[in-house]
Amino acid sequence: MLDQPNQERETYEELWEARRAFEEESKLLAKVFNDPGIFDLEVKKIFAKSWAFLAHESEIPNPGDYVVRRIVNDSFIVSRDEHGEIHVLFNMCRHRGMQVCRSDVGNASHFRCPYHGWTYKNTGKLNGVPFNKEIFGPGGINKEEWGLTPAPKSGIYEGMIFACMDPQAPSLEDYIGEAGWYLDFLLKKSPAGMEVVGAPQRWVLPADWKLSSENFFGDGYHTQSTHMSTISTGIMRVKKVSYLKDGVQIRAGIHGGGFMAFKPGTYLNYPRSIVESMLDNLNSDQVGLIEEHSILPLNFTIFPNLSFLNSSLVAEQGGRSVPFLSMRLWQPIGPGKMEIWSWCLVEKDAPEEFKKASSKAYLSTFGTSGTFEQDDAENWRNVTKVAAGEMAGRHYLNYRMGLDHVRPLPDSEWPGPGTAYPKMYVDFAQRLFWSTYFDHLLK
Amino acid sequence: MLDQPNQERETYEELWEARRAFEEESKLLAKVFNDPGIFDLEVKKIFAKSWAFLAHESEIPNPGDYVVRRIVNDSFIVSRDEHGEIHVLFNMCRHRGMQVCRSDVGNASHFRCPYHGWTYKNTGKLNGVPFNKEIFGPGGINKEEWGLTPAPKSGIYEGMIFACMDPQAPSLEDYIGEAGWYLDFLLKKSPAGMEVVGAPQRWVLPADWKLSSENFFGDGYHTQSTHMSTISTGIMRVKKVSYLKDGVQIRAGIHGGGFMAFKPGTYLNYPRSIVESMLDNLNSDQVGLIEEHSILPLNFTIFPNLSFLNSSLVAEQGGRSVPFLSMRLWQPIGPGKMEIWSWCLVEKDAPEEFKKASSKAYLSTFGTSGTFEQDDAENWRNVTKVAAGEMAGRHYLNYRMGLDHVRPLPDSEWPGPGTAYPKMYVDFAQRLFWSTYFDHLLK
Amino acid sequence: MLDQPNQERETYEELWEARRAFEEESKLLAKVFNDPGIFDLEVKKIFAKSWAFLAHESEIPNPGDYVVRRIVNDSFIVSRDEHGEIHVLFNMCRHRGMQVCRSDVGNASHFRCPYHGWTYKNTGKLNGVPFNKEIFGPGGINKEEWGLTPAPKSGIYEGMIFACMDPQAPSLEDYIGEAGWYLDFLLKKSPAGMEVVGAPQRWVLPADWKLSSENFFGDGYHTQSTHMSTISTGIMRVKKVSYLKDGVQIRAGIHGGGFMAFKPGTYLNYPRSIVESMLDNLNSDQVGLIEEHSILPLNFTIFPNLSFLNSSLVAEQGGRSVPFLSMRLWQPIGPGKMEIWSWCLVEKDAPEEFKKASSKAYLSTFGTSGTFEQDDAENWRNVTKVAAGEMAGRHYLNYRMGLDHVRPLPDSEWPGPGTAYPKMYVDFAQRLFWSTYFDHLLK
Amino acid sequence: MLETSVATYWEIYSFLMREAELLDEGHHREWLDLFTDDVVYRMPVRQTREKGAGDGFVKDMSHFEETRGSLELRVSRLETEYAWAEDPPSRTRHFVTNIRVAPGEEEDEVSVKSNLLLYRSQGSDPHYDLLSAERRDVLRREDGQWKLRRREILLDHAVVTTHNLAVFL
Amino acid sequence: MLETSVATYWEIYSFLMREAELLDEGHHREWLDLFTDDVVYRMPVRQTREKGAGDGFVKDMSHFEETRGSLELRVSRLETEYAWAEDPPSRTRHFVTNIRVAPGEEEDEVSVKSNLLLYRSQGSDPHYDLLSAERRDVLRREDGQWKLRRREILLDHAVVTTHNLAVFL
Amino acid sequence: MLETSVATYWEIYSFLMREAELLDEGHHREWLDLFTDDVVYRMPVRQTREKGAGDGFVKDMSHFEETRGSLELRVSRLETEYAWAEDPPSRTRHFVTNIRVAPGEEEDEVSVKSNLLLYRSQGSDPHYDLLSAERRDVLRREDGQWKLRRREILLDHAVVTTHNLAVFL
Ligand code: FES
Ligand code: FES
Ligand code: FES
Ligand SMILES: [Fe+3]
Ligand SMILES: [Fe+3]
Ligand SMILES: [Fe+3]
Repeated sequence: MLDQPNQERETYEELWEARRAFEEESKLLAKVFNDPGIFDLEVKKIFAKSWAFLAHESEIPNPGDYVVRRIVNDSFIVSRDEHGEIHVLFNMCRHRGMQVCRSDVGNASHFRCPYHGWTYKNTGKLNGVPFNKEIFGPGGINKEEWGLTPAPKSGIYEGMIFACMDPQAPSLEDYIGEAGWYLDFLLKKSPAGMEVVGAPQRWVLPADWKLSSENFFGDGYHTQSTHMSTISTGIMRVKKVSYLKDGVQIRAGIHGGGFMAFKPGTYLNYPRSIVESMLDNLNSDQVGLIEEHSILPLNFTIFPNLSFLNSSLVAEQGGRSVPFLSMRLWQPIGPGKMEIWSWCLVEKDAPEEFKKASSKAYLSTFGTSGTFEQDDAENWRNVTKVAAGEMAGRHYLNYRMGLDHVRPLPDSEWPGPGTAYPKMYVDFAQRLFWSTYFDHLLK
Repeated sequence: MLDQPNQERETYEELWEARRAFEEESKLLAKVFNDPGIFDLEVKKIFAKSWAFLAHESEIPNPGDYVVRRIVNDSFIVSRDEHGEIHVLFNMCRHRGMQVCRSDVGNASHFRCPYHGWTYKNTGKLNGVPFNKEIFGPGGINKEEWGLTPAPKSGIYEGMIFACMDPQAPSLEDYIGEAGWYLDFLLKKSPAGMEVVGAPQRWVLPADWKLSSENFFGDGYHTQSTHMSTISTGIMRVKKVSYLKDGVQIRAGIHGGGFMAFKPGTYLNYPRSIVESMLDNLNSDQVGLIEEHSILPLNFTIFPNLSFLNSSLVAEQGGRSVPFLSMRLWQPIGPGKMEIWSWCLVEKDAPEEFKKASSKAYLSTFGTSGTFEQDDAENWRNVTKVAAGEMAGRHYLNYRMGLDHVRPLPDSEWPGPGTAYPKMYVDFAQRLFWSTYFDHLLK
Repeated sequence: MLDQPNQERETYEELWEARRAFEEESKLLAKVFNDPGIFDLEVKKIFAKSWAFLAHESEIPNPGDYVVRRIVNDSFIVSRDEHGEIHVLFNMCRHRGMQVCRSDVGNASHFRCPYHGWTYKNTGKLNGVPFNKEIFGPGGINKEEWGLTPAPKSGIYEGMIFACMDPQAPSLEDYIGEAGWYLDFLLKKSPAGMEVVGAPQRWVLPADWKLSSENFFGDGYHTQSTHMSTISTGIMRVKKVSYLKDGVQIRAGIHGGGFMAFKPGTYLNYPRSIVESMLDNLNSDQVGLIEEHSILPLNFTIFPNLSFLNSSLVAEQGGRSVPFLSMRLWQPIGPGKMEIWSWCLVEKDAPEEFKKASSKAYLSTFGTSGTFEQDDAENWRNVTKVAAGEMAGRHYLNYRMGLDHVRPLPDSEWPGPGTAYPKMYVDFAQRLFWSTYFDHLLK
Repeated sequence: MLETSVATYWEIYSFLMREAELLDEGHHREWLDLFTDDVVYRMPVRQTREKGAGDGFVKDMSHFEETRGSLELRVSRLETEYAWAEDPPSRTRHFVTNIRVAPGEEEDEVSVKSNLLLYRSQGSDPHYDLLSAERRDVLRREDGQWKLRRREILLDHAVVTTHNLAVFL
Repeated sequence: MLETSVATYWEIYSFLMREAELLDEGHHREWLDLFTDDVVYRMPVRQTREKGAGDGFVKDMSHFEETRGSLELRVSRLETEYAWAEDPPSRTRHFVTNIRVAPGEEEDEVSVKSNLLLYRSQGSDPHYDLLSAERRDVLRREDGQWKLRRREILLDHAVVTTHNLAVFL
Repeated sequence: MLETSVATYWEIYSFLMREAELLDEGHHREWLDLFTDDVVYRMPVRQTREKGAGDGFVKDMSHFEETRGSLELRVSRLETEYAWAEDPPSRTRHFVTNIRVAPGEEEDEVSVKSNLLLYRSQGSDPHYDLLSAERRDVLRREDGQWKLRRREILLDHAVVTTHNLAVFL
């Protein structure tokens, strides 16, 4: 009976072999996109270990403001206390486990648990316990000990609030690492910083989170086919379908992204005030890329599942391109299933009409109803569907683009950290994603 | 590869540690409320081993009457034969496994299986086999051998029909044990016994069965917060929100419950006839509690998931409190999901108008649309939801109420069996529930 | 901790014991009809190893025609190339795994993958790779190597296109083996061969695939009860409810079926032209059975889940019986759940009005709305439901019909291959199904 | 339906549309104003029974068995700040179709049947509940206004498929 | 819709409401009385096809392809005590909306489109099925009575998502 | 509803029925013709909030925030052969119920509320999506024709439960 089945052992051995095949032969086992056993491992080995984005500071601007966010299945309250300090609190009562806060957003100095009425300050401190002395004895309960549990780790990077469930994890700064230099382009076009427009769009997509993450790591190649309709209808104003071919692909630590060229002087049609503050606010190396090479980051992804998109697109028949920045979280909710959270961000000090136009450009092209997002999602949900069977356990995908003939830019030609490749139609960033993925899963 | 994952081993080890933490530190691992692996164990180690309530005799008063009931996923026919004897039969045809009876309730002397037409008496005896000799040979099939399978064990306690899937289980009487003395208050207010009003209400709740069971074991504390709305609107007629604080909590064998005080002489507003038969029918110790201490059992739970509630509440704006008895089964149907079955019982010989008023008081406050039940359910489904993630695997809940300063009543002060505590805002009964739970799971 | 649970080991041991009980005591453990662990094994040990029916040649008559079909969760394109040759291609792009073809049926010389625009010939050959040289270097990708993956094995039997995911599997001819002699009756009534009428009906049934397979292996016995309504209303024109009792049951290799008698000279009311071609086209042994014994195959099943039904039934109040042939695939889609695909086939050269009448007779009695199918499905979904619990793990079903008193026909009395039994109310064919089933599962 | 005039139908239609709107917008107090003082509002428990044994509705037990007084008490509770089960509130949508109007037993009454599909979602997970029922109403004209005199909600379920009936149908 | 008068619409509406009620109450025999003798009642099989290739309805295979005679035979079967699949019966609710009435091809006919959402539950587990379809009917006036002359049920599914079509749409 | 005449109601009903039909049949271009040039078409994002904090609709972010120009651009895209997400197309069914018509703010306008249940299936797996919403429309009469001047789609979901909004509500 030695040959008796053991699904977990099989999954594990398959993953070891899949990693070898990827590292040695640059081919990826399709099964990773839809397998319950692998999903369970991802939750434990990746999402319980990595820094996860929760909210942007501008979503809770005032004392008492809070939002409730998730890491996979874990609910956290992200609150701003009366002193303006931000707290990330596991949203489960310490008494009998009731979900303390059941709304997505609001303003409260205290949270009252409905079950037995315990109240907590928005700092998490246990504040009130009905009949405390009568139930716990003369001394009452030790309120210091029984406050809401803070996230094992939390931190803020450029207004972005993150948490991590692994107490041993590196600091947020170290985690972002070299990616920071590139995020600057997205988040520091103005010294005033960014703000979220309204609230995130949220929707459910029956697709694996890794498909969207790797796409936003570096899949410039898909635009000439997946997004053909946006080119032919002038939503994306470009001369040729291969407009992204000659971008730059980036590997920075365990994160990755890409640069796209813009028509010199146009700066994606950003308003003059933003262009000025951008050139002013970024360092000389960064400005060098903009001014001398007319390129700006188009896409960037912080491992595992937080992506950025900074593009300039047309929302109105015959209108002009308007730039926007979208931040999206590919929140897994089950094998082959995710809940997408997509935010639109604008510079706090941008002109009001620009903010409106920018968010309109965003929602027309990305997000729930976006003309780009629709076709991306169509790919991702169908890859996921066809990866569910037996054949996917033997089917290997091709990750060799650029491998044999594209070389990284020498440091002399690239001022930024990490590694830059003078093409966008390559797999270097995606390969980084998968190497990192296997490292985590099989650690 | 020794570190390869083994979910079942992990679950098992987590449970051993959870038990230790509970017994030694009085804290409960939140994860037990929503975990597929733990749920599978519960089905095998608890529900396949314990006595399960199926139906009340009064639901099948006449020869031929039957109801179809379940223990988790197992369907049983509970029938009364022509001699008035009750049978509990696994509802699967012995031939090819068809569900013999597909309705919830009815009257039949025989059950005919649609697939091949075998017929069984309502005693389970195989009665007819079409073409018997032609298919099984001259002798035909041995009908004695091939009747419907009776539940491994079944029994009746005070009109309540139970079954158990473990042939080694103790007798029903031994299983109820000391709890019987307390059930008397609920079921023997009249020598005529109880009857079910109409039929049970049934609904699906995405919550773990243990939350409701432990709540009905002894959570008097939640009433001052969860049910505040019923106090403020006079559905519960009390002077102070802490009306339950000074009740009595009971541990009886592996079962538990609590007593609540009533205004001397009111007897929860039971009709005179019932009050008289109650004082008459119960023994002197029991009457002593009623007459000298003006207390009656409010809640009681037979492990694992059969609960009772005997309260007196207001249904009509400005109306008066009317007492009722509800019996409820917290039927698990999956991890973090249950189907609630809730019955209303009245004394067979109670005045008709009281029966009406009592069932109205019941359905206004408990059951599908009940003003109490709604808020209980809100707690339970949200605990369950927030217990689904990683954090719940490290999150411990507090079960220390009364632990340090409340002592059991000395036998001299308490006539009943088991242990009584002079408070309701304590965790002694709930602790009994959890100790029993871990004993079963890790046996 | 040696007694720690291991579900997979338990499942495996249960199956060994179940096999023993079946082989030695002719009783079947009911649990096999609804258990997630067993289902996973079936997918791996049966559906990934056996020949699976995909489509009929007549569904893709012209060059470029294709249909998309599944084996459990694996999607395959079945295409006819410009030379009329048929290809079975795994429907997943070799690049990044997109489902290449997302429609059920159509005509195309090429398939274009939307994600990055790779195109494949309908032979599977990789045809176009946008920017091939720029992404893969001067040589471009090796197109021979990166075409769509053909099914490990595929083949055509009498117009029926099969595939198998096990490269080591025997040839399709060997797999069909002795069953071929019986399929002739169904598929060769005319030298012109068969054609599908329109397209298959498809619907979802919460029932286990094995119930319908074993039923179509040989359950003649159920007709006198399950289908009583069709007898009493004259949909099935027979003198007595036991019309199938004295049929013939067949075991042929790992496949099985049964013969039913027809009124001499009526030939199920087939049109004269078909009767003639049938007598002409079949061999003398086959014709002998028809002419001398007036029997024709009613039901036949190719292991594991492809069944045939050739009956003659009434569609119109007061109308006459019209013969039809249905082919059905019991496609598993999860534990206790299947998607039924049901085709109606007619002789290519049959009179047009007969084709109409035949398909009308079919859809009135079988398929989605069929008066027979409805009651079959009712049995199967309820067996499945009641098999989900604990009791089914101890509940054994009876497979002893005919075992003690019915002997196979001597070769002298039966011209066909395999073994024939002079009764239909017996379990010999079903027993073959289950022996084969356990052989696969525990191999 | 032809037993009554289009005009009457139109009035009843308007009444039911307004009623559904009040419920979906959470105006329970105003909703009560649509009832007569002697309103009977009930939803009997249903069981699965053999075809021969009728529709399975139970005479003696209901999910709702309401008078004006008990409905008012329910609404009062919902108006407190402690009605946790409905805070955050359910998002309901009453899809009212197949309205059939016939003369009532009383001179000033009409009897109205309608089909109700109730969509309910609460909180932010993608799950939603659907309840399907036929409603049998009696409306009475009281000083020029139609009022709900009686409502019987006949669920198409044996097991209620939502976590509670804190919402009205 | 404006091609016909409100009066005609009202008659058709009443007809469809009564028809749905008969089905939901299991009065199949009376339901048959609503048909002409030459009624055509069909539900074609549907496949998923590329946009350019049309709506995917199959010419030669249907889920229903009924005449009066075959409908009567189906109803007769349902009336026996052996129609296991519908005993205990399904609980159905026909939600008929978006009724659109236009003149028919024949003088005495109207052509009617409607949307149908069919809710179905059976037995006592919480599961239910929903079928969505457009129905294209032709009604003919026969001695003062509207009768169903033709019905085409155009499902919005490629795979039928209920365990059988023992119920009518 | 009684604030407007049956006649007006009938016109609006006809308008909404035709609109739904155009959408369900994929005639997006004709659908655009039903709009005024200054149409405002929006679907605000919704969040779960405490009862006291209102209905949770977000002022500054929407799922749709359309003008005629942006709707035309969306339709143009759907008309290309590269609109992969809708090829094979979704099978949608717009169930429009609870239509309530009231006078508009402008002389030549009416304000219309309706309930919408959108059924959507795509491809051949049995899965389907349901979206539930109230629509608040303003229709304006332009040279004898009603046109859609404004539409606000108020979803009953916080999280959109379909894979994209490539379809219109
Ligand atoms: S669970 Fe929060 S107060 Fe008890
Ligand atoms: S399964 Fe019951 S008679 Fe055969
Ligand atoms: S996935 Fe098919 S072309 Fe890239
Ligand atoms: Fe994209
Ligand atoms: Fe309570
Ligand atoms: Fe059959």
